[in-house]
Amino acid sequence: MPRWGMVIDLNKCTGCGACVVACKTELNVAIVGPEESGKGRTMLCMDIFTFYEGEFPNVKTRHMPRPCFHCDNPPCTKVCPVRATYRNEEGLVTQIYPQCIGCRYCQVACPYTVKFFNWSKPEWPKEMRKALNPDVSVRPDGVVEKCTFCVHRLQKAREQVAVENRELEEGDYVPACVEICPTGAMYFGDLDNAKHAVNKLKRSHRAFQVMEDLGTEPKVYYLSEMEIE
Amino acid sequence: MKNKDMIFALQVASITYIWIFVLGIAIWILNLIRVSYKLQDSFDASLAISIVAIPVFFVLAVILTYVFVGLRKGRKREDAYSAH
Amino acid sequence: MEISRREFLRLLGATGAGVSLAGLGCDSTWSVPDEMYERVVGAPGIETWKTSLCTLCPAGCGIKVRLIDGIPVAIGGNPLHPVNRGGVCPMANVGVEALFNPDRVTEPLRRVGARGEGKWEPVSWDEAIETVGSRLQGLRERNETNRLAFFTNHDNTLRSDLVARFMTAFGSPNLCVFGKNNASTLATYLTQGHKKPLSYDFKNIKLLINFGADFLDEGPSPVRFNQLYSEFRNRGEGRNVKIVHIDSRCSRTASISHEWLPVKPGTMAALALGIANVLIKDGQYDRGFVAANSFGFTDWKDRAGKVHRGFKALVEEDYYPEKVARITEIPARRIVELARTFATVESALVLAGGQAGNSSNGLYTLWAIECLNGLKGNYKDNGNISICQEPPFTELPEATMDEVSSKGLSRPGMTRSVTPFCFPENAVSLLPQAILQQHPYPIEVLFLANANPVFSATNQSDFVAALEKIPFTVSFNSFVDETSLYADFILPDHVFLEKYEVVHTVPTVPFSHLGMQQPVLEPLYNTRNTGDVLLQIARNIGGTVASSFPWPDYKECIQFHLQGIYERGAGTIFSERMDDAWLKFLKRRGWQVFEYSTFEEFWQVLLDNGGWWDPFPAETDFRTIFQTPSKRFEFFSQGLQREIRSQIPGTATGEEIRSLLQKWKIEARGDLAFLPHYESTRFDDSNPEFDLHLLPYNLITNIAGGGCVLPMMQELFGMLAREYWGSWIEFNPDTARKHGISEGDMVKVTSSKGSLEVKAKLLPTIKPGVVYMPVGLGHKAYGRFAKGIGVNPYEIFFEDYDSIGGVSSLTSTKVAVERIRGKEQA
Amino acid sequence: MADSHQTFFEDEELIRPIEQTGPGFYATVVVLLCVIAFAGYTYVRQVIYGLGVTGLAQPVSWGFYIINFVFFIGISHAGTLISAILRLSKAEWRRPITRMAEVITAIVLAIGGLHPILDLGRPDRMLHLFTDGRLQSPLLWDVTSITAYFAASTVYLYIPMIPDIAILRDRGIKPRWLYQFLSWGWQGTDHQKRVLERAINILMVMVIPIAVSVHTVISYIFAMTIQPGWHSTIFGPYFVVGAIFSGIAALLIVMIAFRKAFHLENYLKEIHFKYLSTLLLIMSILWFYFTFSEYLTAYYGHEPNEMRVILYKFFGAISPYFWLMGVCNFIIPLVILANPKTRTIPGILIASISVVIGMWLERLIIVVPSLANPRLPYPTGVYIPTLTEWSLFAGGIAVFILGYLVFAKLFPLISIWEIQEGRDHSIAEVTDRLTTYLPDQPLRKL
Repeated sequence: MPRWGMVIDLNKCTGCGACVVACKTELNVAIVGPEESGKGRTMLCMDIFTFYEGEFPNVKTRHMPRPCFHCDNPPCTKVCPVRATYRNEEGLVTQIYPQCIGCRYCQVACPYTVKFFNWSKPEWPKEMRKALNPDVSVRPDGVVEKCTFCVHRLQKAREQVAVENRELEEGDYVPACVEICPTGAMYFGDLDNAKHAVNKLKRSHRAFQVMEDLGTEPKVYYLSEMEIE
Repeated sequence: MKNKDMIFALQVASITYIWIFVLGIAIWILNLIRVSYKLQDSFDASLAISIVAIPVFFVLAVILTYVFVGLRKGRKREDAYSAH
Repeated sequence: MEISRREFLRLLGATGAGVSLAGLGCDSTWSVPDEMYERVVGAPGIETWKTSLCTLCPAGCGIKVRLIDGIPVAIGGNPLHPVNRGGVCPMANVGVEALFNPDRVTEPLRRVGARGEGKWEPVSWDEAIETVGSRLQGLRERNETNRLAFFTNHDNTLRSDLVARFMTAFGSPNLCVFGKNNASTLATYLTQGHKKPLSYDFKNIKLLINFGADFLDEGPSPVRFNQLYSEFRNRGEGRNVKIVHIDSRCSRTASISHEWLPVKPGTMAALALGIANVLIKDGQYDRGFVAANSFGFTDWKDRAGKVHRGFKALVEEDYYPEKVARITEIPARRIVELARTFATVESALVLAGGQAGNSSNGLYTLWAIECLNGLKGNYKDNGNISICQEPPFTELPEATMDEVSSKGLSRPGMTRSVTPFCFPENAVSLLPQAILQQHPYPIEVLFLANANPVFSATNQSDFVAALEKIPFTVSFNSFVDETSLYADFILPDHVFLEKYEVVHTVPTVPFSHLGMQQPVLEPLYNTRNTGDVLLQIARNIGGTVASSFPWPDYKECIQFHLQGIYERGAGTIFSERMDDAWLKFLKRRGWQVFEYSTFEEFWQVLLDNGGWWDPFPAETDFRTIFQTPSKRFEFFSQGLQREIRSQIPGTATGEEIRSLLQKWKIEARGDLAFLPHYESTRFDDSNPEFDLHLLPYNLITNIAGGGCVLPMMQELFGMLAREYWGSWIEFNPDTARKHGISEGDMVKVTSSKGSLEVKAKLLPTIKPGVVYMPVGLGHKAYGRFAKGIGVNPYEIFFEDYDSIGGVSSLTSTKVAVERIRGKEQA
Repeated sequence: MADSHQTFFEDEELIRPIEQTGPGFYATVVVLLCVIAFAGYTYVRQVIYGLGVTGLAQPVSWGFYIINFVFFIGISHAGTLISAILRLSKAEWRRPITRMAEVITAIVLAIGGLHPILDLGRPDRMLHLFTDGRLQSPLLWDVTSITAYFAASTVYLYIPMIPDIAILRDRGIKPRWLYQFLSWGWQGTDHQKRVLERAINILMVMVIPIAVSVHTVISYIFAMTIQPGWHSTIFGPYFVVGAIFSGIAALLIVMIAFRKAFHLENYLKEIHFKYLSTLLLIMSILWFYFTFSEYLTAYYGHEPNEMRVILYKFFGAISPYFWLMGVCNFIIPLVILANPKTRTIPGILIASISVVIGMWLERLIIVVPSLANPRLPYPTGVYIPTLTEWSLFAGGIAVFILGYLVFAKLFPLISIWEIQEGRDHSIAEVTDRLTTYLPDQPLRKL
């Protein structure tokens, strides 16, 4: 069984935000509009953190894209009362929107705050609905959602390789954020497969996970920034 | 007496209801255990919880039944309306 | 474990087709918009990909559009395109939103309400073009073709060339291109003698010093620079490029640089010269280059035998590090350190932009910075800086002109007559003045394409007045922007996914290239490509104007241009990446990588692959690079000298030059005026209570203003700042404390031009005493997603201009801030 | 009806409210129904438009509904637990107050138990809890334990009420069939008394662990996550103490209110208030002790994420509520109740109301700050409830008052037979029992 995971090289990331946008379009995440955004209900499956270290003038600004970490030991799935979120056998922490009752327990249980709630029914102007991604359903209001590692692409890739009668290879299945990243800072693949780049990268001396001490075992690794020699 | 029959029927119904309720809960919990086993989703935890929960409900139902039946049985002969 | 697809989808919640919806009996009214539902329930869509080009900003990145049943749903980068190499910016990624934006102009419109009111009635294309044509015809009949003006934004498309040709053929000198001749172009002109964009080869550099150019969020190609910056940091052990960024705000570009020097606004010239000082004192500059290929480094004698001061003497005397430190507020030690690194690294490049060029001393600043490249000799044969090479398009015959046109064209342009600046063609901002004064003649017809000065000029109210004065204005925009609100006709252009276009010669790119834009779907509405409309208008006018444009439509015009490339067989169509050595080998032997039997085949492959490029630029030498009077790199600008002399009739006396400098508000006198120097910056000093510098900055979510029609970009406008659908103002925490402002407060920002209410953000990445506002929001038009969102800082910008270049200074604004209310009540 | 027992005259006051209804009652009911109707309207609106109508947002995605859920369930500990403990410890002064306490439990539990439903984004999918529930989730523990507690406490309320229902039945009060049905033919025979006594004894032993478990499990909703400020081992007992604390306060308020309204001065005497208020004071100190150790451990550990939450509570946007909570829950009860001069009925009322408010604030302080301060650098959340939440809160309180009033109109609020039993048997019994506590007489003589 593959264990899908991501490696994000912070030395390559420029914080351009293409991943954030690609994610929102790929997953048909609602554009909530100014009023709702003002209430803090902006929906982002992929997000970018900006850290400021130090005081002026010796400030270091760091950017850090944040998908769902798809923990191997996810605190969110444990608490779901209806099995609307669970870790599947390939390690993806998935959301089943038609199953979710909207209690938001998983949302509050996630130490990384990656989940968010559809506070209202997502609306698009009539003309723009045509441009939604038909591979992913639009969520109804009242359910929790989050980054899915674009699992619908895995399904498509599976069908594709079945047609071509071959094994799933690296690059067949890549989430939208990784695909769009203009600087190639994001890698995706099977963490356990030695043929995949992520397998090697996650063992780099620069690799770290966010809040490893929580024991959630995130499957998203970061490569820390390098100093210039 | 018609009134009396109706009341008796209500009382029988309530005891039945209590048992249906308790059995319903038990079946529900067992079903959840079954599902958790099927999906390999922390079967042990579910089992542990059910071990506590199900007896509690049964004890309650038993007590209620005991009281209801006991009170009816413990009546003086005849008329329920006369003062004790 | 075998699981059916249906089960899989059910469990995963990714409802890939109608399966899960049907399977779960999920209520369609609750979950899915109707259109979506139909598509989801219906047969699986056919997925196709089409190559095209994004022209939401002038960079023109190659894109691949994903279409489902012919409807574009997503945009990704074209990996074959050598400029953006498969990357796209956030804006391009949601470009389909521009296509489906519900507030597009769907048909030609005629104004019915008052100007600026935004009331329109639909008209037919024929009628609209007829009306416009007859207006132009009227000008020609009266022999006043010069009374047509064309406002457009600078971009690198063939349409720009077409517009220029149209204006020439029609006979008007009033083609006003916003943002074309900016301060950088002029700095190139002063040092290198031409106004073409420069290309840079970053292959071998070890150090990059960036003076204020926010390349990652704006500029020639943000995607390319994001990739380049990332690559600079990841070339591998010992080969990484050290990046030093100089700006008063730690922009995103600065944040991924290795060092950030927070310079006082408007003092970058001093810093550059301070670095030069250390270089010269240490003798660490490229002596060979400076001696052989530069002019004015050392003191020199003119023909009259007068000794002029050289760059070396100036810098040595006036810009020692301690003094520069006082001016720039950067410690002398760091200046020396930076200069020493710059001196010792074998290949180091200096770039400039942004704030450096947008101040009242912008030209001198950029000039001083360019001199660092001169000192380092970055123009060597295998060198870094060169002129961008255009693709070998078919040479167009000169536009034919009859008497009317020639006469109109020979009249002076509007700007030249009013501007108080040395380089008048840049002073587009002063157009309103000329139009209002009707000096030297009134403008009767105005064409607008893309340019939106009513939003983005510091003197926007003047533009409104001017637009109200012009009797007939035609806008070619796809949306009703602030400027188009004042138009009489709107002849809507297609959105970029619906039309043919060519983008070529993106500045800074070291190889010649062109990207092909093709329609990925039939136009959604009754819109027309502006190129086609211009051709139609030209045809309607007839005569020489019509004969200058022999093409039936714009597509054929493009094909005509490309014919030359096909015939010459130069370069190659974008293709899967090939081994560089192999390409070189082929080229040396004069072989083409690909051969096409017909032009149609060439055209088809060009469309499919997205463009053409010549990976190996022609060798250039100093003769072609330096077109200055001395044919060398000029530290002392004879070009400027000549330019100034040309503005004075007869032989210029020192007195006359002095008064001219006086008029341009230049402090320097004598030789100093012709040398790069630190000209102290002018600020709005009208009110001592205005104690903070207000500076603008751009975001990648709104490159060149293109984000305002994309709701996703409006929502994520400040995604790094976590400000959505709104503007903010950035303070250093110290500055904020002094003004009693805390994070999230609403503050009133007041300048001499007006005031804005905006949310405060406290960041340690801002120099104290300076406040920054992002630009791009605060529209008063442009559809539902833009109108009334955020504030537009340009509204309160102090109006001032670069003394020589005439470019708007965006660093001269001073403001007072006042806390209105706290976060809670916000 | 004609042959009313002699005791009826003795405790006539307790039956009077059932037999006579004044206009004040109807007025109150109308007002309450209006409040409830409005709450119903806002809830329907919420169902239609989604939870967007509330002030909840990212990251504070739990607000009033969860706060009120915990709060109401906390209040519910008034009854059954207190009455069971008092019964078990054979505290004779319990007799007039046990039922009042138990009624609070039953009604408030029903209200509190429904609050998570208000909080659901998709109440239409509630059934998923039954078809696809996961017992692993603390929410399901709650569903189970609250159901158990509700069942147990209604049974525990009802069974000791049977003799009183029989009295009402015998007085022919309408609806007669109801009392006939509910009295199960009670005639006070020895067998019946034995059955009843045995059942009560089992129940009161059983109900205590259930009650404790309920609030422990509610605390587990928070404590089972690894969020700073929630992930704490003492959360179980802390919640239980808080629950009993707020429960006693609520009981005191109800007692004072009905003492006044139903003129029960003869039954609810100074001594009851004295004892209960002493208990309240003890609980207040105990609550403080728990709060203190909770915050001290977190503060002393100085774990950054914990610290951010603590600093937010101490000095951040929510700090006024935090300190108000301290004043309401500790300072005011301590000052009023520790001083015999102020420990009067109005004083006790003030202290109780302050405790109820304070405990509600405590729930707020527990729920919101941890959510408002995510570990990663998201913007700090702000939570400002909207009219929807307020009206549903008001609705919840209105349902409670209405429920209590209706109950008081149907059944005696003070257990008549227990009072009688006390009069008839207990005095002797207590004397006997007391003597067993004391050292044997002969020894003393020696």
